[in-house]
Amino acid sequence: MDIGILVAGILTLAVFSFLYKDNPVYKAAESWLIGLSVGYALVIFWQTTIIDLLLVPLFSEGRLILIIPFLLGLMMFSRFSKKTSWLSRIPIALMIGAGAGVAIPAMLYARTLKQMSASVMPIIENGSLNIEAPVVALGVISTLAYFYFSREHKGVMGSTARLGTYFLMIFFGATFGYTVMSRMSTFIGRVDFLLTDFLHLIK
Amino acid sequence: MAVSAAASDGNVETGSWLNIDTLPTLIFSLISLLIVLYAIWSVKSGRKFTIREIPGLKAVDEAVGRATEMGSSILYTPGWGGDIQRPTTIASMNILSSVATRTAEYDCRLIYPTHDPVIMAVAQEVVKESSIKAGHPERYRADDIFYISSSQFGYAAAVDGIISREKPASIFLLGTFEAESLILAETGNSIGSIQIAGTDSTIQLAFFIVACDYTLIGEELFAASGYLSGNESILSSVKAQDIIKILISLFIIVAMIWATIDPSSTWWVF
Amino acid sequence: MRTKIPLVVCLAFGVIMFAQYFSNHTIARAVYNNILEWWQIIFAFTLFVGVAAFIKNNLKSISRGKKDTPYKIVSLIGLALMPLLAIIGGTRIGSPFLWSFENMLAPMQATVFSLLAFFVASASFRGFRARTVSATILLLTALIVLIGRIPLAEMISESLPKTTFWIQSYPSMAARRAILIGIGLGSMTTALRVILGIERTYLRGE
Amino acid sequence: MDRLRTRWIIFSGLAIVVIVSYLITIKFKTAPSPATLKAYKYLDTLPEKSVVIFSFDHEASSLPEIQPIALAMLRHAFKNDLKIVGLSLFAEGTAIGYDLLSKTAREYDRQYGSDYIFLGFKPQYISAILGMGESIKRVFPEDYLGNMTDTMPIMLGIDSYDNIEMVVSIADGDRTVQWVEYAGARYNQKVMAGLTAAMITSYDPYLSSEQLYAVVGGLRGAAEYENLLDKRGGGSRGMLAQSAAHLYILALVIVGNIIYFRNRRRGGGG
Repeated sequence: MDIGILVAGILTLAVFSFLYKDNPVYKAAESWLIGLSVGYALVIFWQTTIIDLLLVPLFSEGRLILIIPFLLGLMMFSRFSKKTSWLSRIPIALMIGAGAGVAIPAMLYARTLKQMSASVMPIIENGSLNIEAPVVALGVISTLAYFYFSREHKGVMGSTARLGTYFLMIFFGATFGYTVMSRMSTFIGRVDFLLTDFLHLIK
Repeated sequence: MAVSAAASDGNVETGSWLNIDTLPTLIFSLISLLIVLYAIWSVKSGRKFTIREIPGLKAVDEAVGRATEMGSSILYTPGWGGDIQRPTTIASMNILSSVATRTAEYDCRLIYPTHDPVIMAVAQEVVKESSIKAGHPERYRADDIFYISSSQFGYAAAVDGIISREKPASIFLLGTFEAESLILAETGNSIGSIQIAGTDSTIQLAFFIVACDYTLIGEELFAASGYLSGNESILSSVKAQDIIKILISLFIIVAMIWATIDPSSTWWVF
Repeated sequence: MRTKIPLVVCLAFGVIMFAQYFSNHTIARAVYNNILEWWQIIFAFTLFVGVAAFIKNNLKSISRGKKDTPYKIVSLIGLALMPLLAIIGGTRIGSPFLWSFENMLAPMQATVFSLLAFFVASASFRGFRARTVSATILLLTALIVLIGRIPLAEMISESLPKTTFWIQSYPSMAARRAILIGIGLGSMTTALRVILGIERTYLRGE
Repeated sequence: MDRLRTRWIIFSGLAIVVIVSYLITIKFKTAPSPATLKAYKYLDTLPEKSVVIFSFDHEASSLPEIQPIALAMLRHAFKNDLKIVGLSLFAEGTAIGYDLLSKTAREYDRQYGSDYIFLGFKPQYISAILGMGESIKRVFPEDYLGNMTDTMPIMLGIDSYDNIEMVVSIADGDRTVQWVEYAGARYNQKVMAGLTAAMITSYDPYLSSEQLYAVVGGLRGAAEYENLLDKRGGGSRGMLAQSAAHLYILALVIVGNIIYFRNRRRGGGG
């Protein structure tokens, strides 16, 4: 048997042993997983970011401006000392500020404007009733009413918001159903690996 | 660095300063920003905004009280998915601040495991401040707020271990969650903790609603952070969001009637 | 100074990144691309800080000689192994680094992930109760989707899969859309407060 | 103890149901969902030699579910003699993507460099997506195997989205959203997705607003696609197990509710 499949199979079974109960074999596999995953991320980031985006352009292409993010990055390490730790706020501030600045128009366009106009459909189309149009509009508006915080949910507002919760529950139910589907598929995929590649029970 | 512009208007060399395609977004952004600024300004000049009751929030006191009575602890997790710049993480920190004030008052142990060293540092500071505010700085335990691992399932497995060993009476799951949500909520459920969850991750919400006692849905998390902290700038933002929501609803209604009367029109498409 | 500099940095980069969205100009694009690169570089450093904290924590508990010391050692070996393999054999096709990824890391992650199937099962048994009207709607929708998306559904009735798609494409989509709008607005106002320096949570923690 | 025992029973039940049903071979007819059909028809009617980007935007953990979808779509593309540019915006998807691509290419006897190419991974996904709108070769000067991209025959006529008919994002998270929001909104690039089932409802609004062209979702979507292609694969093979698992969950919910209502009636009566 291919040694890779053997290793993968044993590790797979080790992880599944958790289902019986927490045990040393699982714990060892879990620690191994944590270690490997951190190490993997380290290598990938070193290669694709520090080498490709920082060291190569800075030293072989002479893009001196990259000294700025380099220094900012190093400032992150000031966290390990009480005296200098405030310095790490500067790179964090840059990331947060830039992230917030990008987010405002992007969020408003894709999540709000676009979704708002997509909710508009004619109620009567070519002489026949388009039932989906009021369903979608009602769904969007009543769910927005549920997320309306400035007033108590009483009266008209209350019943609209209640309708909104029903729409929400339909969404959560559908999502739950699909997620169950997804998780089962993942498990089936692992069963496939165990039965086909590892144990050769299926051709 | 040479970056050429994707100029749609023929000005290939430099591109135009204003990209005309983004004009609707610009106008909408400016309107929204003005509404938010107006709300913040009017709070500054003394207007009071109130927020409707949010069911999950009443349970916060109950959760802390129960843990204290049972001589047990509280576990608070911001989830694995977020970093410090996410709005949800910021909202979660604001809620942590008021939960920590109460745990300090009642002398209840608060355990806060995280996947991100920066979140850990900020959370330590938030809890410390809250203990001081509650008049019990000595009840702050820095060791209870710690970094575990950045690996998703490593984090989930470790928090699971803590839940089954410490058996916290109440568990707060507030922040950005991904697939680890169900692992945590199910384990919490199996030891019978009161669980209060809240996230903007829509997929995980479905699981929280099934497995937890109270769930803050999406935007409720933001509003809750304003409600609990009484922070007026948050309250005013919530108010501003409400105003925009009314505008959006009106827009949809008007455009829909328009579309029905005049099917050839498309002014609502951006 | 300790708060002022970060606030100014945050404001400046926030405004620049906001404004660039609306521009096609070469300079705007160049500024944007540069800042994205900086962001990426700084982010990589925060990961290194995380790894340093990880090593520190593990060494600390090893030195205390707690019960779980062997596991911590396993983690640290795993952490050291990947960079070591990368240094020795590179990371391209056929390297030991990639072999470890494909035969150890990937299958373990996939398996931990597939444990969720079991948690889903026990959550369905324990948590899925028709307590209220809302809970009943949730439950029924979930069941319709569960049945509607398996081949059996078509055998029972043609309309079952159709109902599933209808629910998914209209009422469910409408609610998700409203959540998106709400989160979009909430994130927008939070972002604005952050840029203006009203929201300073991130400045805590030294 | 009782709680633990119930858990074991539930767990072993699931394992047995799935394993046994996976060992049985039954062929199902799986009628395609509208979204799968749309994806299939699009790739089916593309003229030969059209260029399609396949982006592997997922982690290793969701491979079991993602792989059959990716394989079915790749087979379709290679069968119809489309040119494929592969890449990855998730580090973990890189090796997996290359593997799938080269394996499928071998099935159809397609040549690396002229019929397909794998560009590898870029971490800053937003800037990568935007950058490719201006020049793919500048974003990826080297391919995954270390060849200079501009020396590869396949890349001769390709330099930006102008030369790309479709981006197929194989994803388990929200990476496809970035394709939609940046490549789609800014460069009018058509985007479709192969998604895990869990993500399907999250993408419905984008599908309905036509920001996203089509979706092939979950193992079921893979089975539908395989059916359309008339080529059996992981999706069809898993359908019986998938159905059995769904019915098992259904049974659990029903039994759970019966127990709940019975207990409540007893408890409520006293």
